[in-house]
Amino acid sequence: MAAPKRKTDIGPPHYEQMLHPMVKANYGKWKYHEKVKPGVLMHVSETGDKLYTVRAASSRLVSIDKIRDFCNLADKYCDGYLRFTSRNNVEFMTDKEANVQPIIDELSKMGHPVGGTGNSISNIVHTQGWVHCHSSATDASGVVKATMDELIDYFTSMKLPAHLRIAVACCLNMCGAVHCSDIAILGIHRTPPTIDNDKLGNLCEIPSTVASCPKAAIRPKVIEGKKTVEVVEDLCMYCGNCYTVCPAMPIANPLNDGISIWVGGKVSNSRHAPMFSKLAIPYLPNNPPRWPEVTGAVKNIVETYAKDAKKYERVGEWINRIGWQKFFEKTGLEFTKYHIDDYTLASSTYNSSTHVKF
Amino acid sequence: MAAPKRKTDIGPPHYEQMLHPMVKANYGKWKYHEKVKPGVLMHVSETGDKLYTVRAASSRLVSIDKIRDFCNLADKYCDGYLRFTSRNNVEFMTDKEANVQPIIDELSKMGHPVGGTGNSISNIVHTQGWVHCHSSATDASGVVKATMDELIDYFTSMKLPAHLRIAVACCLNMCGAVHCSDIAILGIHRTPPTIDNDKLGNLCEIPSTVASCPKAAIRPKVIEGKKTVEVVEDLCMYCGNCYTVCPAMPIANPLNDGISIWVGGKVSNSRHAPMFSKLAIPYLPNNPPRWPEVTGAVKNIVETYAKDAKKYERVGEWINRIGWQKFFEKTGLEFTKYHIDDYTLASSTYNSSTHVKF
Amino acid sequence: MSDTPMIDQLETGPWPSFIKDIKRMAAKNAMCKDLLGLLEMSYKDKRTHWKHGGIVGVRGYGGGIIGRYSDSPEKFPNVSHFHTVRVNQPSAWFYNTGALRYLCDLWEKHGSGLTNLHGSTGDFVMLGTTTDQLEPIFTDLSEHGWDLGGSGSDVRTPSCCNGMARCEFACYDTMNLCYDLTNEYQDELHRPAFPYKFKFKMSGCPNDCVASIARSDCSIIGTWRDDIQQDNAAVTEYAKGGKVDIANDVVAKCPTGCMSWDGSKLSIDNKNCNRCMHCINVMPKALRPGKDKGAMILLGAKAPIVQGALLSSVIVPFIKMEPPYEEFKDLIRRIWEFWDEHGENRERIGEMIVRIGKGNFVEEIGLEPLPAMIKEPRSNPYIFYEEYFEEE
Amino acid sequence: MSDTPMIDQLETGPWPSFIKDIKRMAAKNAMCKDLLGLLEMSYKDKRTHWKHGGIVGVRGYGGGIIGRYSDSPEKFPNVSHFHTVRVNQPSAWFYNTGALRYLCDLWEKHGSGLTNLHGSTGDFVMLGTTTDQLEPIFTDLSEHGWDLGGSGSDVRTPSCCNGMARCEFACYDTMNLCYDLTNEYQDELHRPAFPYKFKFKMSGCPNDCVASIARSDCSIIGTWRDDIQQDNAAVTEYAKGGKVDIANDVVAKCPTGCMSWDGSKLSIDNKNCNRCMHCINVMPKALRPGKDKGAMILLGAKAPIVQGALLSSVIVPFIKMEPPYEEFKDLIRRIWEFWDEHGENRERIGEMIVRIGKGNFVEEIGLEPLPAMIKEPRSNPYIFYEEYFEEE
Ligand code: SRM
Ligand code: SRM
Ligand code: SRM
Ligand code: SRM
Ligand code: SF4
Ligand code: SF4
Ligand code: SF4
Ligand code: SF4
Ligand code: SF4
Ligand code: SF4
Ligand code: SF4
Ligand code: SF4
Repeated sequence: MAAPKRKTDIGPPHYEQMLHPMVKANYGKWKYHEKVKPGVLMHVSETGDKLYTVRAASSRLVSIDKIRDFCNLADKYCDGYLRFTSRNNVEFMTDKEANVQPIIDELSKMGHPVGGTGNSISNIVHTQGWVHCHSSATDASGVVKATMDELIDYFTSMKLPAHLRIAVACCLNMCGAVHCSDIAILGIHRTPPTIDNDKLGNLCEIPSTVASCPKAAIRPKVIEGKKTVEVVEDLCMYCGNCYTVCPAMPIANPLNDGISIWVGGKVSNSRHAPMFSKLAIPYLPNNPPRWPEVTGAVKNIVETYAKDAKKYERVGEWINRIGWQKFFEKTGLEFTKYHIDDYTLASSTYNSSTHVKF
Repeated sequence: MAAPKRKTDIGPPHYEQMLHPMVKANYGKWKYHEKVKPGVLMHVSETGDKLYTVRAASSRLVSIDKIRDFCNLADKYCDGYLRFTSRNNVEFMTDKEANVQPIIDELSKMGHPVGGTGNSISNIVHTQGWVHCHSSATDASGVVKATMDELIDYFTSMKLPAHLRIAVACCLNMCGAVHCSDIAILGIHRTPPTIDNDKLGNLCEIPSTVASCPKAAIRPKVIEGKKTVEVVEDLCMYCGNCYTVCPAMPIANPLNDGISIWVGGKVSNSRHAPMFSKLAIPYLPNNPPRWPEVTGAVKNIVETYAKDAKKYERVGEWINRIGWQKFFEKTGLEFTKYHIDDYTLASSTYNSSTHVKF
Repeated sequence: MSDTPMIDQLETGPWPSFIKDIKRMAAKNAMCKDLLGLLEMSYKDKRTHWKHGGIVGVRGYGGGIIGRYSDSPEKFPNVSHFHTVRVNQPSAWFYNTGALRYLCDLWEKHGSGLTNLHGSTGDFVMLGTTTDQLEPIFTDLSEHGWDLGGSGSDVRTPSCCNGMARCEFACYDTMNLCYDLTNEYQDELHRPAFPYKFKFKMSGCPNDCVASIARSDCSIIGTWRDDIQQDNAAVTEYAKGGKVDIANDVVAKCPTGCMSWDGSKLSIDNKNCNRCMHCINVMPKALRPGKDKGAMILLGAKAPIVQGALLSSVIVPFIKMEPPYEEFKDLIRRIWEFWDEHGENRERIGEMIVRIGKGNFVEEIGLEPLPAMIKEPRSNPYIFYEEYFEEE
Repeated sequence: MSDTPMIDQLETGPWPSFIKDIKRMAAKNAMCKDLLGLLEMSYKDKRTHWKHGGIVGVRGYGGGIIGRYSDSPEKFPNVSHFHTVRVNQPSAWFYNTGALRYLCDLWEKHGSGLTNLHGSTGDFVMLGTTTDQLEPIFTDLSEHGWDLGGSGSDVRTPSCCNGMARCEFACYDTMNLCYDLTNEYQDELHRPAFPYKFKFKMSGCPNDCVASIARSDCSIIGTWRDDIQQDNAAVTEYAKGGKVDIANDVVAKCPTGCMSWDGSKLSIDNKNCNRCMHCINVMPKALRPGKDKGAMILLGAKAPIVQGALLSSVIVPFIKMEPPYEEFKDLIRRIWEFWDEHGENRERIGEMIVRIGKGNFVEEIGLEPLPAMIKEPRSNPYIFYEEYFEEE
């Protein structure tokens, strides 16, 4: 079937061809590392070899011209090798300590601050937003840019008590790390989907549309002979899963879409087990292009944490120690009924003790 | 309606008439207490008054003749006052230190050991069992007697790391403290109810019988024109709630009824918040009159705890520190699939971390 | 050989024997004799020989009696009926011997002479009588100042710890409140009209000696708002005597880490204390609850049937608790009204709160949502936003 | 005045600007120009202008392309189609500049010239092209040794941390495993046939630098079974330099309390260590994972839609992880077979495990239930006893 020259199922290129010679030579032999300064790591091998890594910010949404700039830099200082991190930073590795400062200088000139190592705020894991996704309740790249412009000092230093990881997702699908981040910024819809009764029957399979709703809010209906569905609005909590399954149920609503803020999640097993992020602010308006309410809220949380937490306490560990009551007090955030869980595990989040601080 | 002499809704007698004069005089003025020795408390008032309390074991199921014996003792040493505790022990209070030893001696003669204070095993909170309840999967009083005969040393001493509270319930209704006890002994059914098709329609309301089942295992059915129900046996987890609602669905099964053991619950807010008991042993046979498997299992847990826990660590706090893996290792108890929760909050009990001990 | 070889084995051993007590009565009471026989049969058969209870009661009351019939009336005719009478105990189970002797005499005349001191809910439980005895028992009781407790879908007999009568930790008068509420709610206690049972339990402090947080729909637990009262001389006394290892047994066990001890001075950061009682428990002579005392109200505890066990959870973090308790009773009225209207049949209040959402519930009964009500905020994003903007 | 006053404001500030990058391309690419217009419109309208994606793809593949159409083709014709191509990245996102330049050149020819480096799942994401370009892109890619990643109900592009390439903590070779699995499962990756998506993520140690425990159906996380390797001289060095406050920053933060430090000697009770990595993280020169290395397998993480988010949970506490990884692949085969048979449509494996019970699942795929699989045993009594005695 496939034309003779068309190859399939070959998988990605082998990683070995992508490795700097010193990385290849010391593969599996690294002994320890030092965080030399913000954005610079030194890995020392059992062979005595030393590898320097310079980590720089990236907007993730990058043009091929920018990638070519990175390549030029890598060709100049890194024998033609570079990599990207799991948080979308770009890393330049060299076996020559003398290259470190020039790399930093050139990156700065290109507008790519160096940092994100150790007890810093690293790059924000994020998603498509208005740049590419039909589901989005907010933009992603723009929110990230606005937020990191405010937090840049924490990227280029290692002065926080611990790692602080921020994530942005533009809808409840949470394509990324929002559910387990120190601070998470989540685009939300706040109104039920509208229904395009004319198109629904053609575009969507009714049974799977009905089944898509976690709250059983969607029911089959016939209008003027046309098969469609209706939504019991009192049951809907705006998750948007119906829209994912059925294009004739758009849920975007410019007046009401916005952002919620979540805190205290983590992924690493270091000290405390991984934790989910918990609701801090149920709603902030979409206020492009710089979302001042959002960046202000995030900054407030970061600064309250920075002042109050003990060394090596992630945001969630800090809150566990002081308690949520004190978190709301210290940040000055309002506590509302929305903070009280009412989903499937709700009963396990109630305070079933007399432990209260006055 | 009511005959003239028949008074209703008068409530219980006022407690003041039940108080020893020294209790009444110092009501609300107590300053501190000392646990003088096992079973003996001294409460000191701001007025300088000292009240001695002697606490003795009781079988809870007591005859009026036994109560009269207690009254005689109270008349002799306690100015005619006595009380019972929230765990069904009996307490004799006196303002004369000299009375303490005679009270202890007489109680011992009556077969009522003195103890249950401080870091001891106090009386077992329990239920009706075969003595009075139609629901029971085991006896209660008999299991308590057999267990406390084995653990008596821990009642009459204060040598444990902390309070240890045991409860017995004879079915899943758990009339008592089983769900929050350091060690809990729970009577269980292990087979679906049988259905008396002849009587069901008369004795039970079909819709509420169907609704009673948490697993939706009960469905209406008509057999030979008679309205009845059927049970989808694969869904039934033997909770017995249908039998509570409908007498024509008896669930007792002598061959399979038995006992499960639960650990690590607590009620007080001291240090750790209250906790539920968790499954330790899914099934032990009913082996009256002395349930050796049950008493052996409880003793093993008590002794492992006594050896390993730190001071002021309740059973649940001890397990929290060492982890459930070590609990099973140290007690030698078998871990089975039954220990893994599969009910509504199951996902929150999975180990979603890499924290494992080898 | 004895007729009851199995249960006879429970007469030996150091723990008081209920079999001995039944036998003691069996000498003069035929019911007790037959009870021994029936129980022996259960021990042999490994099953209960009681049938599902029928509805029996006293005139004008819906609760207070548990009907019970055996499945072997031919063999043991004297326990073919064997109903339970729940007599409402006095606050915290204090008695004078006169009162107890009266109950014993009454029960000797009208029943088996067997009791539970006490039932798990708190009642003075009279164990085993026949239907015809119920009215005479009730009439006699009420003539002598006693009344029945609850059963069925009503307020159940409230109970409380010994509080101020014998405990220095009591932050409010549990025994008075228990007496007051029991009397206030006589109608609700005796005439089941709720969706399901409703239990009150009262503890004077967070040690919760009546297990109210685990076993009552409404848990009223004493606490304080200001600083722990500290007597430094007494601290030193504990430390010197070597009686208490303050560093390890007190400070290191403080769950909030809000204490410090430099070997001679104990400091408490009271703003971060969560009132767990541990330090006070270990050194009662040196530390005491604060002076601004009151109670915390928690709702919803219950056993596991049907949706899994629940503990009570905070609904009012602090309330002053003094007679006539108007503010509290007003809250209870609102809670019951809401439950009456929204509770399903056989749905405890705790289950209803979970079903409709604690946030909604709190709002509906007119309280502010507070962080103290929760362990942690929601982690799922499924928020029902109630306010939104409309196109102009 | 600019056509795009709002998004222009995102060109200033210290953080790299994606708008600058789009503008840079817009100079030579019409798609990028229209994208700016469309995006400005979104910023003004506060809503997306993308329509629900249609199904587009390359011949023989079911995944790898995300279809995307705008709702304003008249205004912005060059982004009326704007599909995404997910190119499977090399292990741990290492590149040589030649490889990257090749991808840039290809994308310059066939698409917008915009990328995500990288997508959240890990792909080299080419952002925006038209349907007619898909086949040419694929043919070119595959001729040059590249392939597409996953989308739809298939294996999604596996990803891994840099592991042994640049990290001393790696307990197995994440990059090799990632490459091996990706190739082993080419068919499952390219032709969606599962109930829903299935993601693999691989981290070399419990620090989990690819967030596998939160974001992958199957999380493979390195760990060790024996004792932490300890270099006492290096401990002293950390302590002496005053660089590390061992008592407070290491010992006091150990979650199991299994470490002690007397001012000169550090002791670890390895039997009680839960391998959290904290002490190793703080003093990497002094402490290292043990020598008996391997991985832990956890299953089930996912985002909240529909039943709430799940983290992966332990299914195999320890497994040796060496090529050709037969034992592991055998396990995956059993897991998929079971999911294929029992998973419902759009039900992730984690949701299925919760639905049917982890105990049942573990048994069905042929593993022993182990305490390591749970945080704590059940607290509800609703046990489905499978074995019982029958009347003889
Ligand atoms: C490069 C990267 C892996 C990769 O293959 O791309 C990486 C590399 C390292 N990680 Fe990481 N981590 C990387 C993402 C992560 C993530 C995932 C994430 O952020 O989404 C986590 C889990 C985050 C979480 O818990 O929410 C992560 C949690 C850690 C930790 C645990 C921190 C903690 O206390 O919780 C350490 C330990 C440490 O830093 O001491 C660690 C340590 C390290 C070390 C020191 C490992 C080593 O010896 O080389 C590396 C340098 C750390 C640094 O930046 O200071 N790495 N690390 C990732 C860099 C992302 C970035 O650009 O910022
Ligand atoms: C008499 C009684 C109250 C009553 O009104 O009947 C009572 C009385 C006292 N309790 Fe209690 N508690 C009584 C049931 C309870 C219960 C309820 C239960 O067991 O069902 C609890 C909660 C149990 C649990 O957490 O599972 C309880 C948890 C405590 C605690 C907290 C212990 C802990 O560390 O968790 C203390 C503090 C202490 O002992 O230092 C305490 C302390 C006390 C003190 C010291 C209070 C005082 O200053 O007088 C009293 C003597 C304690 C002793 O026995 O050593 N009391 N205490 C109850 C005696 C029951 C018995 O016969 O054994
Ligand atoms: C007598 C007593 C046990 C005892 O030996 O002390 C008792 C006995 C019965 N309880 Fe109970 N419960 C007793 C305290 C409790 C408690 C403990 C408490 O009140 O602190 C609980 C757990 C707390 C709670 O309320 O959830 C309790 C939870 C139940 C339940 C489960 C209710 C639930 O919502 O989960 C049932 C089933 C029902 O209501 O249908 C139940 C039902 C029953 C019935 C009426 C059986 C039935 O299915 O109809 C039992 C009658 C036995 C008999 O023949 O005498 N009993 N029951 C306790 C009442 C004595 C008293 O008045 O003082
Ligand atoms: C491109 C990407 C976001 C990004 O900006 O990086 C993405 C984009 C989309 N995701 Fe995602 N997901 C992406 C990683 C994720 C992740 C993170 C991960 O893989 O680590 C998650 C959370 C983890 C998980 O799998 O649960 C994620 C959870 C979802 C979900 C929710 C699935 C669930 O079971 O809860 C959906 C909804 C669905 O599957 O229908 C979804 C659906 C989508 C769709 C296809 C929209 C839809 O409803 O059909 C998005 C297409 C956007 C577009 O127009 O390009 N995406 N998605 C990521 C894939 C890039 C890549 O291949 O490298
Ligand atoms: S989070 Fe939602 S809106 Fe954003 S890329 Fe994923 S599916 Fe699209
Ligand atoms: S948005 Fe979610 S809750 Fe609302 S109708 Fe759609 S699927 Fe149901
Ligand atoms: S626990 Fe069950 S069997 Fe025992 S008294 Fe209560 S309802 Fe009856
Ligand atoms: S025993 Fe419980 S699960 Fe079984 S049929 Fe009866 S109510 Fe349902
Ligand atoms: S609950 Fe508190 S006040 Fe009441 S008896 Fe127990 S320790 Fe004393
Ligand atoms: S009451 Fe508890 S939390 Fe408060 S200081 Fe004492 S031990 Fe600490
Ligand atoms: S997960 Fe572990 S092995 Fe992999 S990069 Fe992070 S610290 Fe290194
Ligand atoms: S790895 Fe974690 S648990 Fe183990 S000794 Fe180090 S800090 Fe403690």
